[in-house]
Amino acid sequence: KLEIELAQANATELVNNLTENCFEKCPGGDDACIASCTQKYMVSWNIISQAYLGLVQNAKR
Amino acid sequence: KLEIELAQANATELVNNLTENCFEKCPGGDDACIASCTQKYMVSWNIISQAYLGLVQNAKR
Amino acid sequence: KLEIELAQANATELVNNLTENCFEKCPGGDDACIASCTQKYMVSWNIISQAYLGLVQNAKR
Amino acid sequence: KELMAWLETENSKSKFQQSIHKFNDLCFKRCIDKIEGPMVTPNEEQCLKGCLHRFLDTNTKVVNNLSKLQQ
Amino acid sequence: KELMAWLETENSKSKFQQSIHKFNDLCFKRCIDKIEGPMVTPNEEQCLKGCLHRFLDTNTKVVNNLSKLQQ
Amino acid sequence: KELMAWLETENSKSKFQQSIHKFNDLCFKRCIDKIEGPMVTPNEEQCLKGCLHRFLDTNTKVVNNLSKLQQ
Repeated sequence: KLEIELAQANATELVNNLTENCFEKCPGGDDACIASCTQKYMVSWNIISQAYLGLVQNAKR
Repeated sequence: KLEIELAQANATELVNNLTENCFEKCPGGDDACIASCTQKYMVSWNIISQAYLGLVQNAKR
Repeated sequence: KLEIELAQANATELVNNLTENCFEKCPGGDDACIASCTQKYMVSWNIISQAYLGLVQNAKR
Repeated sequence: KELMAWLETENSKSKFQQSIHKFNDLCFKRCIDKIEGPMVTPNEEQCLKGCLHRFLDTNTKVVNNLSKLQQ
Repeated sequence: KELMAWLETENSKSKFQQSIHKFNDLCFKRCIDKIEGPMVTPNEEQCLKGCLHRFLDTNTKVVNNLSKLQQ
Repeated sequence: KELMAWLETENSKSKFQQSIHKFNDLCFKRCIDKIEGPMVTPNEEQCLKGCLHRFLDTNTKVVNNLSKLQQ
């Protein structure tokens, strides 16, 4: 149950951050922009996530 | 007692947001500006609150 | 143990705020700038802290 | 049991108010440029409502896009 | 009993420090423009104190205005 | 005992994800200027990685400076 709560908190934070950033980057509010913004945000998430994981593992060695 | 705590948390958040916004909007810090800012913020609160309530109720139908 | 936790929370918040502010103020990221920024932030902390303490004590009289 | 129901109501009231705090803070910053008097002008009111709608609309679209990406 | 008193002291110390964190973050951002050396200049010091005073003053006025509006 | 180990793993996973949320929010704001399509350009990718490195580097330097100041 805790696992679900943690995953939920994580998803809520992701949706909040995505909404705020795409609200800023797509002032027109059109579908295409928000779709691109969502995808770019998730790609950026993967880039940052991989890079950070690499750095943390490097530091442990 | 919980009810009081919730109301208190709510009031604290309102005062914090009001202070930060009126600090920004009234760089001179004069009484008249801060009084107008407080009133505008509360009117804005009512507008947003009514509009959001309307949308939530619409979505439930 | 609670004392340690409180001190830790305090130190974490200080390091977070310092990092964010010096990240902004030192876009080049060079050592000298970050060292100066850290020192200025701590001096500023003391100025604000003393001034606030003075005001709180004045208000109590 | 009644306590639980009351707690749930309070909790959802509290969440509702938290959302209003957030929306009002965001939209007040964007729509109220200068404090020239205590009245909210019709333009400002329209801007506030538009800001809320666009924010909620962005939120819905983002959630839909995310669930498409997950498939 | 002593524990409760200690907890209360710790709690108010912690709240005081939380406030300092917030004020310093706000006023450092506004008053320290460039990092040209490790010293806080007299102008910057005056700006920091002014920023704190104006913030606390705004806070007091806002609370007073709110209680007038509620009547 | 196993529960405690699981809780610790979950907790550190959660902290790791919290950090990613924070770094991504910060660096997306700085590096992604316009949304012209769904692709992250090579320039943007480089900017994102640079932003993360500089932030973590600033964090390390700040901690070192603080411990020097404390002596």
